[in-house]
Amino acid sequence: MDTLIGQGLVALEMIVDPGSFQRDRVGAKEFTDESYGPGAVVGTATLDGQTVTVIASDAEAFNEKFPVVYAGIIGMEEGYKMASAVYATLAADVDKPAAQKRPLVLIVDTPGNGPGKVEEIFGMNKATGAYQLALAEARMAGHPIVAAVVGRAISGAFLCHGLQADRIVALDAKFGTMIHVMPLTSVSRIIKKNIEVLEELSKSNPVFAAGPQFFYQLGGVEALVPEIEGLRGAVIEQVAALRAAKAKGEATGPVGRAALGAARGGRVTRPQVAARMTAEFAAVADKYRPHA
Amino acid sequence: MALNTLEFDCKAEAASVRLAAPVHYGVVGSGDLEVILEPCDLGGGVKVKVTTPISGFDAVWRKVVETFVNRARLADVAIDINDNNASPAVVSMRLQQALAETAA
Amino acid sequence: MKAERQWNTLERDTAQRMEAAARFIGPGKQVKVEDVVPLLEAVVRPGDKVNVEGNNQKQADFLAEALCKVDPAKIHDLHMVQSSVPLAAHLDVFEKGIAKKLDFAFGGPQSGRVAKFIREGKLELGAIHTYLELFGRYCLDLTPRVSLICAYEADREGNLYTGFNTEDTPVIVEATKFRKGIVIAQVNKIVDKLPRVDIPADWIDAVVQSPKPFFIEPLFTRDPGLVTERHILLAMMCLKGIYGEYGVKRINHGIGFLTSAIELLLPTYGEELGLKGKTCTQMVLNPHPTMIPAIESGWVEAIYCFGGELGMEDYVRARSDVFFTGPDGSLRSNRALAQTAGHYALDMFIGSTLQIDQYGNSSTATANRVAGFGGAPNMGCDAKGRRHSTDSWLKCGREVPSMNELIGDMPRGKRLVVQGMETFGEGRAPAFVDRLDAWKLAENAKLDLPPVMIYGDDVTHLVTEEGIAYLNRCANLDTRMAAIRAVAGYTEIGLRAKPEETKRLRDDGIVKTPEDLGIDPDTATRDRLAARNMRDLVDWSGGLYNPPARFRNW
Amino acid sequence: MPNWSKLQTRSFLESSARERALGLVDEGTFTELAGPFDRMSSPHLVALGEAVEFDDGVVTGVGRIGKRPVFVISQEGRFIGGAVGEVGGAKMVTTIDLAVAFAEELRAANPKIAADELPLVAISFETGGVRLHESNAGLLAHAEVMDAFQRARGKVPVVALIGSRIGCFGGMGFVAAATDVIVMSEFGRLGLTGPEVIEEEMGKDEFDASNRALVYRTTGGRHKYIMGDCNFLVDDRVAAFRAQVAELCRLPVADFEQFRRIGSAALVEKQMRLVALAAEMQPKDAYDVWRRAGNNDPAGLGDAPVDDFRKQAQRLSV
Repeated sequence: MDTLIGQGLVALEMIVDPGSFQRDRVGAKEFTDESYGPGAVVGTATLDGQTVTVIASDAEAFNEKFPVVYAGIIGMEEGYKMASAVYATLAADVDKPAAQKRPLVLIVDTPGNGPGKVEEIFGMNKATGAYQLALAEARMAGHPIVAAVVGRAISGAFLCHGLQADRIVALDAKFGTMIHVMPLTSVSRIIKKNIEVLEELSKSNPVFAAGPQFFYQLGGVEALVPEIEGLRGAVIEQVAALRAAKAKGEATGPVGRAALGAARGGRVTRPQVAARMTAEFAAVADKYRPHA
Repeated sequence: MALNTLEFDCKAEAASVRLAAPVHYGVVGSGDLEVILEPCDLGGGVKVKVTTPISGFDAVWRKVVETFVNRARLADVAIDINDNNASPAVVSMRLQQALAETAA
Repeated sequence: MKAERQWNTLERDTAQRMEAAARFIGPGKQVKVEDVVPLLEAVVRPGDKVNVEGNNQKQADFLAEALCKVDPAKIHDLHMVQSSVPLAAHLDVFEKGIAKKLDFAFGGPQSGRVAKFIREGKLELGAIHTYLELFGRYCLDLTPRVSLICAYEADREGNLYTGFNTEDTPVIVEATKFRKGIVIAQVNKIVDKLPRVDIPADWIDAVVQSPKPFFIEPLFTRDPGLVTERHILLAMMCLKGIYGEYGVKRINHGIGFLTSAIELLLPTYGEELGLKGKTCTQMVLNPHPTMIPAIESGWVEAIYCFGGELGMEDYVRARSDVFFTGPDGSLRSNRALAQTAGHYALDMFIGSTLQIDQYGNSSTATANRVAGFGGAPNMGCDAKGRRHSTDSWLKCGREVPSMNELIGDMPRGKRLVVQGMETFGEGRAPAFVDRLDAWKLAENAKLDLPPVMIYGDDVTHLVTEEGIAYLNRCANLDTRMAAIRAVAGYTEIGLRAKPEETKRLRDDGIVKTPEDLGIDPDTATRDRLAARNMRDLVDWSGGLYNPPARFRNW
Repeated sequence: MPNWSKLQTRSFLESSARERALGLVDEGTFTELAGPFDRMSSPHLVALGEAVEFDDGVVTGVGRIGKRPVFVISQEGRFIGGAVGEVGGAKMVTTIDLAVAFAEELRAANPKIAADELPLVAISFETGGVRLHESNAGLLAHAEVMDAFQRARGKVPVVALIGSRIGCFGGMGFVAAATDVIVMSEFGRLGLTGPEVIEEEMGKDEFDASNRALVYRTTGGRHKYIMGDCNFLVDDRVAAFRAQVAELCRLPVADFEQFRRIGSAALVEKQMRLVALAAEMQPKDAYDVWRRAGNNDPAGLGDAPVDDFRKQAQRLSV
């Protein structure tokens, strides 16, 4: 097997305990309408014995109602369906202590969001926004969330399905794994810079080049998985590590990755900006207190 | 491909106007620029720094800024410009507007 | 006994052609869409002079495309005589070998292809004209044998309504029909009754209802949102240093953001200067949307239009004291008359240019585009045949020191011809150059003359952000060149200005900087504009102005 | 410093990011954080030889409206279309973090502190989303802002202001959707995909990007108001946006939940009903939806002065 692109469901089965995946059921919620957001696959499985919610994209599905949604694209229905699955997960464990909240596993292989007229008229931006907020809420409630990038993690689609996870692992680039906003050729065209120059520059500066290795340097993914067979292990390992990290109150998710970006030398300006602003505000904070 | 930085010093003929406080003006839109004017002890002179993606206009930059400094009779000022291909007419105008901000 | 000469060969030839075409022409002169190409093949003959109506606004686009579809084996070597060539079809006829020669006035979007075709020998250029010049030649040596025109509506007899966009139609039809030519019209709609008759049916030979309404370009709409502070500074200088200084009443505004800025400043800065009633009272102008605030504020008594402007129909109809409207209430815009007024009855023309040389000659031509002239040169010149006087015309003439060298002590006025632009244009291209690109174009496109829009001796005032050069006050070419340098800013020409020389010119009132004019550039802000966006224009018009979709940002 | 009173009368559309920030809060109260004198511009643009801005195109700071500390983020569309990179993104995130930390600190010091003495965040959006010159860093910054919003939930209200030239698109379209309240002018636009990309995807016959009237009635302030995607439609003046924020400043943070479109299971249920309507209607044009909402003359309503529009417009409910 040389790639998992377009095979999100295969990847899903590889990662969770064999035969454990129950599609369309999360906690008490059942997703009964098969035609609703067919590209969004949600359900419950076990991972190394513990119950997990799984969210993935089905590249084979085509949304009859919204023709710009196919090949794993996250459209309006898909975004809200994924968000619902997260809320159903929250509801399922609402009474459990943080340490016992079930993990969410996001299998990431999505080429984008629905770029259509109806989507704009009805506000596609809300659907993906809703999913991100739901994931952030679940993460903060204690659910460990691990995203496994197995294929395409493109721009806005990665933002909603991936980047709100506690931890992200990505399959090595040799399997065709794609993480980017835009391929470098398109970047080159739009910002009017020579492609060779950009390729050369990307060796020393990971901020605009396409590929999981560059996101790794920026702290955008926690770990690269060298072989397909290692995916399951990597996800199990991250879940375990997360339980410990969360218990200790360590930063995970986007905040954790920002720190990682600085530590790996990929995003070093970010902490400087934050430190400067924090110091500047501290100097004037009294002016903004009551009765000042 | 790196950004060009152009630095030079100049001195107004009847340098006498000093700034009370630093000022920032402008937006680096296409064909536009931003400028910071800051008081700075330079023995009555003016220090200029221009950061721009465009090269080959050094003489014009110098002429435009010198004309401004002379007209305004500026002394002891550091001028720091971020440019994005502003025409000399726009440069003159923004410098003048920045100075007017200090008076406002 | 001398041989009997036939004195009506044209008439007989026309009759023959029409006989061949008869089977395509039904009652009311109507032709079916699918019969238009065979109709053209029946009435057009190789070598004919053919006019396809179109200018920078409305276009007989359906007929232009039909002409491209005739069989070049049957119809070839046509000599196109037409105002403009903005549509691809206008040049396709040359590509296909249907047409050979072109006489025109305005290139528009196809001007690059015109230059290319000339170079490649696909197109033989007669001349580039002004509108009025070409209309004149329609009545002498370039009379069309067949004209393909456009109108809004026809009735069941073939009468035409050209209405709001009358434009070139009357002059084309008159020149063609009264020399026994053939006139074919495309109309948007065939109706029982026209709002008014603009062209009588017996001047028309065939009418076709085109599948789509004719194309029309809102060329004179400027979004106030795009007026910059630099435009405003220049506009303030113009209003104070020229409009006010000379009290100019009868004006044409060339299209551009400078003139839009002037229009939008009339109700604000113009009012502050006390110029209302003293300037801009009569204008030859398309219905510029940016004129709405000034019209609403009571500045303008009359406007005669070259053509219409999309979206201004209802507004113009509701302001019949200002615009020339028919008994039906809609505008009639006869370009030939507007150009005549523009040539003879104006006191001032103001416009912008891409390039101006050290002598003051200006051109919008670039090295590889035959852009043409349109109407600007007829307005941007002193009409030598003018014999009536106005105060501003006399004042401008009085200030010309060299007038007596030609006509002794005889008093004579001069039209104000104002060129206003920033010293650097788009992409930092200098507006002042040693040699106009027009020279390169003349070479590249094998033209007899570099296409000069306005000659230096006609320009009376030059306005840049550096100041106004009152070129009419210069005694000789040396002084003119010095005055031009003085306002050329940081261009290479401007850098040659000598400070002491510039000071002398300022002392003599030949050059005035914003400071000399009492204008603080820092006050040239967008707050001064009477309307700052398209929405404001709609509001000023009380909802009568209906901007085209591409200008609506709400 | 621009004259504050004069700023109030200015068009919001035409105001720069800094003018919007200054004009939004009370006169003389704005302190800029990481302002131009700090010269924190993007190192990535320098590497590419692109023009830089001292503030990286985002103005951040803190001011007051009445007693309430208002943390402001204001994006500058004239600088690379307001696109977000590493520095600008960090400025956004840190501003929200500072507001949340300040709220916690004030509450800890005085548990009975009045609602209108606690911080609020106002974001003036003008952006197409990720800055391609540093796209990876820009994308990651988007995720951080989203995360910061969730951390601010129930602690500090976040208000979006959209009425600038570029509108608010791309990843920042998600971000704006996730705020508590959205205030727009008729000139504002909010969405995900820009018009050119839709045209590319669907063809010019379906969506002509040069038709601005179409573009605006698909993503513009009036349309978003009818759809319920923006809560308040205000006049295009700095003072009008300020007045709306000042009004909101009187509310305790809990009251902001009522304005939200997304952010809970119940809200997602509601949005799903809206999507069902989209599927059922398959509208060719936004005006079809206006009609469905009970507006019989959408074209007339779209063209009416904004005051009349506010009075007459029927908003869609599902």
